[in-house]
Amino acid sequence: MTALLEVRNLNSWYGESHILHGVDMNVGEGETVTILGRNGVGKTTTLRTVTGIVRARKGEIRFAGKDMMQVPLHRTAHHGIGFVPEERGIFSTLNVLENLMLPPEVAKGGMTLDEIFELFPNLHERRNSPGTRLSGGEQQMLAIARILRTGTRLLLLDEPTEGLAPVIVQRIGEVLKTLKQRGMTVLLVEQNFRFASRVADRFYLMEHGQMVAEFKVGELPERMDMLHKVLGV
Amino acid sequence: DASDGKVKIGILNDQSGVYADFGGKSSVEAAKMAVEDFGGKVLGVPVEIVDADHQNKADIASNIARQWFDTDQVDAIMELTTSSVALAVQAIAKEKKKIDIVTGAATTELTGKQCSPYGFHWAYDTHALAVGTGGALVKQGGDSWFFLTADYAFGYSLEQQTGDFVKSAGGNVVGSVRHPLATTDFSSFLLQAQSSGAKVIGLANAGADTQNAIKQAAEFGITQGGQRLAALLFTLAEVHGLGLEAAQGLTLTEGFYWNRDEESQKFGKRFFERTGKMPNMIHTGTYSAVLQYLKAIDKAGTDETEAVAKQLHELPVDDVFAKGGSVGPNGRMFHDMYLLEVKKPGDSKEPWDYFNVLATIPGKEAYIDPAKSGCELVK
Amino acid sequence: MTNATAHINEESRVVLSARGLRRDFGGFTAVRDVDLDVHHARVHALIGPNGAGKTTVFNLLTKFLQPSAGTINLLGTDITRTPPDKVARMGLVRSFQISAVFPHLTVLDNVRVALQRPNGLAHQFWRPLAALDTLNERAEQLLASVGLAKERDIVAADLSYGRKRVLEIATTLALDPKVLLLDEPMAGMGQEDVSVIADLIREVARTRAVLMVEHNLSVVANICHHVTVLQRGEILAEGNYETVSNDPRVRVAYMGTEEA
Amino acid sequence: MTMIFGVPLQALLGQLLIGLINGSFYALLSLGLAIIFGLLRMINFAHGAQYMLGAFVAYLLLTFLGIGYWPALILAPLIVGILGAIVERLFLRRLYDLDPLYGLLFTFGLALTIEGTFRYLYGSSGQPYATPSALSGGTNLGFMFMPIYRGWVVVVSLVVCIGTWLLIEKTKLGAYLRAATENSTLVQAFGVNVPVLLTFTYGLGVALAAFAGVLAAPVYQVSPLMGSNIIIVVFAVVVVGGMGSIMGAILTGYMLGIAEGLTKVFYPEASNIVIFVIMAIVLLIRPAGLFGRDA
Amino acid sequence: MAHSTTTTTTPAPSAAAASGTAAVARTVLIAIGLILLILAPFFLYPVFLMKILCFALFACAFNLLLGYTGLLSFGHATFFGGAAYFTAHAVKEWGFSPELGILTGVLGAAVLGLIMGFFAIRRQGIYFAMITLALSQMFFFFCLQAGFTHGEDGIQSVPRGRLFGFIDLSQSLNMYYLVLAVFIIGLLIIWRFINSPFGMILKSIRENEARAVSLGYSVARYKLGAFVMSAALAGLAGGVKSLVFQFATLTDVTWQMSGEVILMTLLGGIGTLIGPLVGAGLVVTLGNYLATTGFPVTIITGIVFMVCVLLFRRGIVGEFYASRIGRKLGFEYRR
Ligand SMILES: Nc1ncnc2c1ncn2[C@@H]1O[C@H](COP(=O)(O)OP(=O)(O)OP(=O)(O)O)[C@@H](O)[C@H]1O
Ligand SMILES: Nc1ncnc2c1ncn2[C@@H]1O[C@H](COP(=O)(O)OP(=O)(O)OP(=O)(O)O)[C@@H](O)[C@H]1O
Ligand SMILES: [Mg+2]
Ligand SMILES: [Mg+2]
Repeated sequence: MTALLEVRNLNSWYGESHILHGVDMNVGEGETVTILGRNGVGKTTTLRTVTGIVRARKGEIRFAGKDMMQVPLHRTAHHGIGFVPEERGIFSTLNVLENLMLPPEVAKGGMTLDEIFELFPNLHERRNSPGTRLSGGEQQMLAIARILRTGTRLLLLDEPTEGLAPVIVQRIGEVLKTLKQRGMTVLLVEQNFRFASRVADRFYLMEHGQMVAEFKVGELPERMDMLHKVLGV
Repeated sequence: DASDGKVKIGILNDQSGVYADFGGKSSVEAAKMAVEDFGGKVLGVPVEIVDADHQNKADIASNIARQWFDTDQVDAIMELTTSSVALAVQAIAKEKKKIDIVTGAATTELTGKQCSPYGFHWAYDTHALAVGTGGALVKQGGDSWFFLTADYAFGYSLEQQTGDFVKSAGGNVVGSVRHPLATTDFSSFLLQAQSSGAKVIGLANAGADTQNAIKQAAEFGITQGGQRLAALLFTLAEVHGLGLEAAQGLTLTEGFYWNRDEESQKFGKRFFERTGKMPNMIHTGTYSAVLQYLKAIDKAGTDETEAVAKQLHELPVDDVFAKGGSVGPNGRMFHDMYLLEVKKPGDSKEPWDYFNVLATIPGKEAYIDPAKSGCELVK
Repeated sequence: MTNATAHINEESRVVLSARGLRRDFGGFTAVRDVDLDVHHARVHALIGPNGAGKTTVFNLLTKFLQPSAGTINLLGTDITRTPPDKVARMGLVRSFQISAVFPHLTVLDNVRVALQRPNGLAHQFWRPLAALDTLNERAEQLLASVGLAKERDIVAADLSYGRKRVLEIATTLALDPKVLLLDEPMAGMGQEDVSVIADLIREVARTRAVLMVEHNLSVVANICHHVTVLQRGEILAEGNYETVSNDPRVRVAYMGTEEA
Repeated sequence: MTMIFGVPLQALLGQLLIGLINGSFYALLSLGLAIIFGLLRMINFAHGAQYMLGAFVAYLLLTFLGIGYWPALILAPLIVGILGAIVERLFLRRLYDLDPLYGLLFTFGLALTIEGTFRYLYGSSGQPYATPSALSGGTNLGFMFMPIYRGWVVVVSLVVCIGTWLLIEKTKLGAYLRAATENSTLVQAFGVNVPVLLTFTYGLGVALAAFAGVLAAPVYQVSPLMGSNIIIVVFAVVVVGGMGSIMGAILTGYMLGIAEGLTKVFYPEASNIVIFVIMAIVLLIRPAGLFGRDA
Repeated sequence: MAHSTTTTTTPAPSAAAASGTAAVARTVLIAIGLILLILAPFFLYPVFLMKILCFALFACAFNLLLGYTGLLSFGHATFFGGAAYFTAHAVKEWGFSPELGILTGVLGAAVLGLIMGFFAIRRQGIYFAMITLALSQMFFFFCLQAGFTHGEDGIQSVPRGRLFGFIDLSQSLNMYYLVLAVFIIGLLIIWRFINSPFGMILKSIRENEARAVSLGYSVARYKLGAFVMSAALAGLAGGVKSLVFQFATLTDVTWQMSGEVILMTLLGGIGTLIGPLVGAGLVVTLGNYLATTGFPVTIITGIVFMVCVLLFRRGIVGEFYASRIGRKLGFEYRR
């Protein structure tokens, strides 16, 4: 499998605090990869650095072979990286439809509105209400759907299940499986281990701003001890 | 002889604020012209002009005044735009026994309750403006008045004094409306003035307020409708800013007009060459004040305050600004004032040719009789 | 679950109750006809799908929002029209869905600020700061009880997320509240902190009433004596965890097919 | 004649109309202020100075290049807007991450500098600017003499206000603007060049102020100080209207203009504080303002 | 887990010893400052110095609000200029003694503070700034129209009188030491105020208002308290100023004056105790200096404002505190 995203020795800072201390990681085309880790180890920061929201000062980010280190934030999307933040970022002054239509299309092959509404019937039903009037789960669906329309190649999802009702978590799991069948590449950050283990192909375990372990879904049983120690699951 | 080897005159006025055009830097030029015309020296010592921008703040002005008197050997301070500044500095000058000659401020208090034996008021005051515009205009047929008055003490006193002269000259005041300071839109008030049917609309306000009122009066066709506008405190500088198109037909009172006779024209041209504008009564008043001060020193043979003040009170004033002027015991300088009307754009023959002189008001009529001024120096 | 039942029998005094609670936002009704009874010495969970109105109910109970209709009664007093700070002084204290500490104060100062008012040291602008040292003993006790003693001089901003939540609970306890409202205390928390906080809540609830919003069903199952399920602003079901979790309507609306 | 509170109905109608004209300026200015605040989270204290700049640029175009009112109506806002955009690019953008108070203080300094400079160069008594000949004169409406230029001001300001509202509420650009207000990083991550958008917005807000300035030039004296007092009134308008709604800013502008106009009839002495009084009352009843969302 | 990501400054082992010498150094600095202030009138112009001290106290009062509660008032001229009017009127028209006159000014300013605060503290941030600005503009119009202020003339020739009946204040030096004493007392009051239990609550409100409410503090009252305190101290400065200059004029109630005090604070260092003194000294000196150069003050003021905001937001004293020497002396700048 060719690596769609390659990250080497990535270092990031927030002001004066050094957060990422040399992150190494690959995500192959069509793969679903999950980063696990305790609070504050830098998972979100990793995604934000890949997107370009946080500027890395050292290291290498290659996407589809291209060097992304110097690409300004508003250009990364055009290369095919779509980011869904932890707090979802639904715009309250825009209605559902406007929210959906907001990100510019960056490549052909994005989903059409019809396809999106087929995948998320709730959104169709509420297409005219203001974005933040949706329930938390619907907002999460909207956040994912919004990116799918742009034809993005890599989807970065930050804790899509946080604070969601169990029933919604299940829905989102199903959606991720559907996307996978369509060949979408996903990099996921998740605290909810149960959920992650159902959707991911491969895992990274993060500690202190570095990846400390990597394993495939098949190796999970033998890794449980370590995970228990680090994550308490 | 001069105490410290030179005579120093301070011009303290607003050089960057709302009154900067009124006097400002150009007044400093006028003062310098006076020194040159006097010959640059008095009693054999050089005369020096210093100046400062008081930014319309009385505390800055009084700081500078004290410093000038105490450490910089300044002998007299002149111009002093804005009443609060003039009153504050006059109080300091009085305390320090130094001379001040006010040309920039309008308040009659300077030669009234707050008069000083060393303080003089030169170019104009609210009373003279009221007599000039109010009294004289009635004689020109403007016998019914409506006032647009700025809603504070200055406006009230202008309105009241003017109204009194209108009445004493046989006219009547049909109404008035008080507008807040810094009103931008005068149309409501102008409509009221228009419907009052008064022959004259008196603008008892100043600065930007007067300008906006005049400009909008033109827009509402007030003067075309046969009503006359009279601005109570307005000078050549503001007319220039407004443009003849908007200002035509306006009546006002000044103590000086450059295009009045040959002498004034000559002065005006010289002043224009140095400053790029024609002088108004403040500029010329400051010129006159400096000149008179030097004459007084010359006559007294010393720059010692008491002696100079005595001469200033006694010497007649005769220069381009004032013909046959005299100074009262309260420090008020009596000189003629002129009732002026702004020309139509077509009638103006050259740049800055703005006024027709409607009438001349003799100094004795224009200013308060010292005996009635409330000044305790008058016995 | 066994000791939970025991508690209920021992003491079932209602300390906080709401009747017919309603809140409209413009044309939208976020909460309607909610009746709620919170009992002394019990942990009461408020669960429900996202947007069901849980946080809104909290805001209404603590008077951060004014109800459009309904009444609220705290310890026998009607507080429907009482301002929020007064409500807090009466003994109803809340935590926030997003962590709420005073970030640039030290851990100790965070707790001392909470202690100032109950100890009458809140408005003395003429006394030196040293006057507050009398609170140190109590503050340190509180910190020790939640396991923050070692961090007492650290600035709160430097604490990790989980420790911040712990500090927040310590601050809340400093007021010695009669009723404690916790909004998703475990949200976004790593597994290892979850159990610490769960134990702490259980401990705290021995002597006071706790009402909490939580999506983590295993926590709800473990420490809550009573569960109210909210949906679309209305109460869908009520009872102990077992009853509620077996209710088919709750499963459809909230839990899905998963087991806790 | 019908009388209302001792004032003839006709006079009242006249005053209402006049109030509407004042309101036009308030609306244009508070609209610009609201747009800038909405997106940049910054109170543009230089708004008054930029309004003055609009009038002055029109005057300068006329005196030095002979460019008249009509082209100036487009050119002056464009020039001032571009100047604004440059200021945003060079300076304001460094302040976005800070407390919004710093933006306020910076633009306060900017206002002082602009006004000071013009006062230094052009004096304080201002410059003349004549009404364009096509719009001079007036018509008698029966109840009042209506200068044609004033009617034009009302009409054109309404058109511009509504146009701006449509631009922001109904277009894709507007959607970007609104979204960027809420979360600019995210919009940027979606591939929108938000920095350019911010520059554009500031330029637009400033251009609106300058547009109001050009409109004002024939009515008010073109003076370096013309914007320094109006800005405070416009602040009060904004507090009354409440931030967060473009339409709110526009409507409040017109409403308060009319309220002020009526005060001039019934109690002229209070006409300059009536807006502040209304502000105080609104604050008591609705702290978020008439159209503001709850903070 | 935080240790890898956030850099917590752990105190060095010798911190106690170092802070000991730093405390000595700071005491020495304060002593030198005091001696300079006591000796200053023998070298510099007393009225000029008094003006600086009055403005410095005014700026300190303003800073109490901005620096310690985070509220930017754009209407503080109301209290400063208002108190100047009250004091001047009380002393001149009612024949009050100077100390009673100043007290009148302070009380008047406090009442004005109560009224303005009542409306303004309902909103925060820039709204607060705009509301205070608008209300102070209202007060300006009041002063302009009210009879006792004498409009543009101002209240002139205010007698300085005798302090406590026997110290003749018309002597410059006597007046100077009164102003100095008032300034130091004002500073001590502020220092006590911010380092008190009340100040602690203020600090916590600034950090997290909602949390303070949930702990049972009526935030509005604390803010109002701080606002009134700040107004009263600004009034103290204004009252004294009217005695120093012997007049009270409209200038001190204009919104430009509110802007000036912000500039002083910003320039000196927001949230530092003596920053405002430095800022006031600079601004007053600059105003006086520029007056004779013919260069417009507003342009310079505006540029200083912009430069401060862009380049050194901590202000002069703040930058010093944050510098290496400042830190060595045990100062700390946090905002
Ligand atoms: N904007 C910021 N400024 C400064 N420090 C930050 C900022 N955002 C996060 N941090 C710090 O960076 C570290 C890593 O944060 P990050 O959000 O990447 O963690 P995470 O692994 O996503 O944690 P969580 O599971 O809680 O979301 C944390 O210590 C956090 O306190
Ligand atoms: N200030 C407000 N204005 C308008 N609508 C609001 C407001 N606050 C909340 N709502 C709406 O009320 C509903 C209930 O919101 P609430 O925050 O109480 O939900 P919740 O049950 O706490 O959800 P979650 O589990 O996601 O936190 C939501 O639809 C929300 O959009
Ligand atoms: Mg995260
Ligand atoms: Mg919630």
